[in-house]
Amino acid sequence: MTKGAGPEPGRGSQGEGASHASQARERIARRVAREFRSGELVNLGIGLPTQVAMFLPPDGSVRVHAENGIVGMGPAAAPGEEDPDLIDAGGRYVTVLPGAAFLDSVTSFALARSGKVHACVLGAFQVGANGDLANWRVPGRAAPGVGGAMELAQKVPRVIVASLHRDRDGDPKLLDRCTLPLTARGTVTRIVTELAVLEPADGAFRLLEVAPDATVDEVRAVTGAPLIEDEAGPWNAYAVADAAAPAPPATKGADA
Amino acid sequence: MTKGAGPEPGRGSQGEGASHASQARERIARRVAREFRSGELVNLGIGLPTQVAMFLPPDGSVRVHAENGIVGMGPAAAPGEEDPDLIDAGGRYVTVLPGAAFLDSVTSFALARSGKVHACVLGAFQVGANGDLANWRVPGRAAPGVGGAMELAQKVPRVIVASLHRDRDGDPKLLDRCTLPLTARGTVTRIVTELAVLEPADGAFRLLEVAPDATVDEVRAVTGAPLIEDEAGPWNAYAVADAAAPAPPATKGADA
Amino acid sequence: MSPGADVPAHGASPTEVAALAGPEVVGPERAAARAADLAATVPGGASVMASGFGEPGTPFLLLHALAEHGGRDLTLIKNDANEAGVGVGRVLDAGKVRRLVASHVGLNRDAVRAWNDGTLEIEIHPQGILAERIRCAAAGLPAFLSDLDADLLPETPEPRESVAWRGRSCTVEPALHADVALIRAHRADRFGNLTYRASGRNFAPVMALAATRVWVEVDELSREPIPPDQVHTPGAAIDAVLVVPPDFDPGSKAARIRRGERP
Amino acid sequence: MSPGADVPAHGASPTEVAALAGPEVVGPERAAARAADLAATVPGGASVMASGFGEPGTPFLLLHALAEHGGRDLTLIKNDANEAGVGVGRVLDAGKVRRLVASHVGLNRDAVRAWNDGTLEIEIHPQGILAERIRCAAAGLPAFLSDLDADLLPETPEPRESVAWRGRSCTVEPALHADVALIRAHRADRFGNLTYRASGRNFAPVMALAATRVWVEVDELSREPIPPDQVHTPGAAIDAVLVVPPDFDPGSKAARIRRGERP
Repeated sequence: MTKGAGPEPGRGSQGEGASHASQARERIARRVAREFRSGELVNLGIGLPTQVAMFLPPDGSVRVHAENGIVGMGPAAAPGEEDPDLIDAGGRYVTVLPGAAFLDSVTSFALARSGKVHACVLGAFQVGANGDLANWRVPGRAAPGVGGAMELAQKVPRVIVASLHRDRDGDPKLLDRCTLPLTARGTVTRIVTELAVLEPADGAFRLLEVAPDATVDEVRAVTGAPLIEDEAGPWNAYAVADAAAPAPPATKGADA
Repeated sequence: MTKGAGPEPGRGSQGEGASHASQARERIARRVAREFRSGELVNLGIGLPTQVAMFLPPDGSVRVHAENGIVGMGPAAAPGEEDPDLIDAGGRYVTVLPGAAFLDSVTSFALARSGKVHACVLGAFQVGANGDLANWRVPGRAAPGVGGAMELAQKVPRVIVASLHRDRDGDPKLLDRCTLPLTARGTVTRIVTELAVLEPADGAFRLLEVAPDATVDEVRAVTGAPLIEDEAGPWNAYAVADAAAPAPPATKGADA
Repeated sequence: MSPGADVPAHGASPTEVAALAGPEVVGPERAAARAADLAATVPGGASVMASGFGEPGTPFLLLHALAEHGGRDLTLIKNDANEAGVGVGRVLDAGKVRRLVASHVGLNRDAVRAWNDGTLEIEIHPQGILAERIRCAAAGLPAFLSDLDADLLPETPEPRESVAWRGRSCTVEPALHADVALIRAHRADRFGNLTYRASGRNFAPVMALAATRVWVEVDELSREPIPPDQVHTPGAAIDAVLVVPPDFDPGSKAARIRRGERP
Repeated sequence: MSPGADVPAHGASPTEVAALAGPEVVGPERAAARAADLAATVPGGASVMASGFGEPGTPFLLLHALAEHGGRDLTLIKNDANEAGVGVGRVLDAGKVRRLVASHVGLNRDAVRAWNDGTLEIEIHPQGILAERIRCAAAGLPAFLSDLDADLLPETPEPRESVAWRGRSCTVEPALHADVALIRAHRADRFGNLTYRASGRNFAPVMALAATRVWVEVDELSREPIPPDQVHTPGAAIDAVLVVPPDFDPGSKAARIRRGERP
């Protein structure tokens, strides 16, 4: 799994590496889902972060915010059950859970900017050991726009990066400093990859957890900045939620 | 009627002058009610301007905006029919007409500031021949605050002053320049008193209409700035609405 | 599914979910006691905003609890001062307010007198500017520019700031945030979703997003979740819901109307 | 009266009042023709804003009429560019847009290509800033201050303005007004009052107050007035209501879903 690094979030996977990448993503999504307490409101970005919804507590106690105006978003709509007026920020047809509310765009971003959205989960091209995040633009490639990423990455109290550890070329995504255009400076609070859970710590990454089939050496080898290792524990050691989340609330809706 | 000028708007009237003042006010309210076209949205201030609502077309075609969050306000609630959640900006218990909408305060003032409220009717302590309005504070007296008057007087496209021609001391309210603290500069578009309809015209008041029982000389005598008289016509000559408005839609509600 | 229908909720039962994801919900029998407990957590020097324009939308239960149990030297933010002795008036009478931020206090003779006597500091803003400043905090923005005539604005204890922008002079109106917001709504569900009624809406939707802690008192608690298209304020913003006891009488005109008396 | 009840309307019959006070209302049989007539009044060089986030809330009937009958060199303001060939995509294909103001256009390959080719000018703003700039116009305010990191913002054709305020650098984000707003709502009544449905609400409520002329297309026309507490956008802001014909097919995924096909 640490060899052929999967594609970037949201690009889909191909060929031989697909099942590895798919397992890697599921591990990341499951682990990120344990970053939240009951009653918290969490924004999930497009791509891999979207998969986190499948592993949130089935009791709906962690509320999902979609920037296009939903509080209390549920799983994806089952085929044939799509509501043409109800999508998430990535354009997927979704459902809502009991107690949901629909908002206009300004109110949705008001929640995101004023601290009422407690955490967001975003993909990354690169993360700096200073907490910088680059996830919206690669010079020389068609840049489709920034969407809501800057507000979320800059203003939400906890910014959790959910990403494969390396990019499609096998290069580290976790670096001393990002080289791509930034989305936010110094705001990343946690990084979950298929190999490790880490946090930016002033020029290094503090290693918090190492995945069951990985070693500290492996993590160090694919990380582009120094590691602080003395607080590292096993997988889920720093999880906030007490228990791993079981299956999604309704499998018929979870076609992702 | 031109002798003992009535009290200022909203103060109530007393003693011998009461019926004169009351008639004067009704005349003003009836005339102001003819300033509006079907489909227009009109804010009515506290005091005398509130009475205008009684003389608007009974078909509800002129919509009344209340700054505390009502579009489509109706007449005052009949005694015993008050809804404790439904007041106008002056604290009167009111009703709503078909097609009404309730708004929060920011949306209510958004309508007022963005031109969606077509006209407002305000009382005045003084009006300047340059279009200035003073209606919120008298130095040396307890100033209760400005409420929504500044937004309305400064931002609504048509600012109509509904006021007795002179103050309680018999002094002119229409002056070269206001001497009291201003609510707005240069925004008054029309003035309706019990004697005349006028508009500020660059240092003078253009006389548009003279009341049936008044003369141009009388108006000139109680106006503190030059009059431009060459376009003066009879009462209602410049009214926008075609016909005088009949009685209010439901007399049981009109207890004002 | 049909686009005309209400959007149905997916999965678990509303009651189970609300118990885990929603705010504290307190029924009418315990509401007064809980309001007292909450008010006792408001420290001296705190800033408190309260919804309402006149009586409609005023959280009388919470304000009266604040008058009795809250800290002193409060900065109290409300459109008006209610009338003497009720709502904001009660908190003023208790001597707990250092500064009242409002647009108009003319209906409360005690407030006007205290202001003139110099025993109460009152900061007056045009009503729409006051509302927008609170909304600015709700939106997580630092400030907005206003083109109301700077020379005419009411004087404030701290001088207003001006900037020249595109050839005109604008005031910089900063976001107005509070430590606690006291809100009145008509109905809540167990998720804290709120609807307001008639002219009782006024300042509540913006205040509900503009404070660190947000407590709401309601006429009714809905057993079923409020349909998501009809929610006025999302429950994600709300920390506690108190159902006002039907016999609570703050001395308001509304209470007299409800008893069938003249307001 | 009981404070729990809906607020009853006073006086005349709704239909009589609406005919006099409400906007133009056009039924489904005449909606397409009227959309064409309205679009033909949009002159070259005009600014037009359209609601919608992706498909939900997109006024396809009005946008397709604009593509066919509107003027050229438009400034088109919409969160995204829809997908190739539909909605905003149709207007782009017709060569009528000089500049598209959006937050993200990645789902429309034609828009991305035209942007890279230099045949289309695209101005990108963070989504919440775009929404707030439109709201700022809706609120009749000149500008607001944003504390998003100025060094990181997407480059814009006109450079952004910055001010130092209270020790931090803020950008000045000006109100974004348009000559015409094209809005999609779920339901209208004859007064032009609107409700939106699900994630179709998005930019419509602010756009409805931010343009000189405002036209709305709806799924349904309600015979009865929408209850005043449930109105999302007051009819006072609306100039024309068009009821979308049930068989109108803009080539959207929504139309496919409504036909029982896969989106």
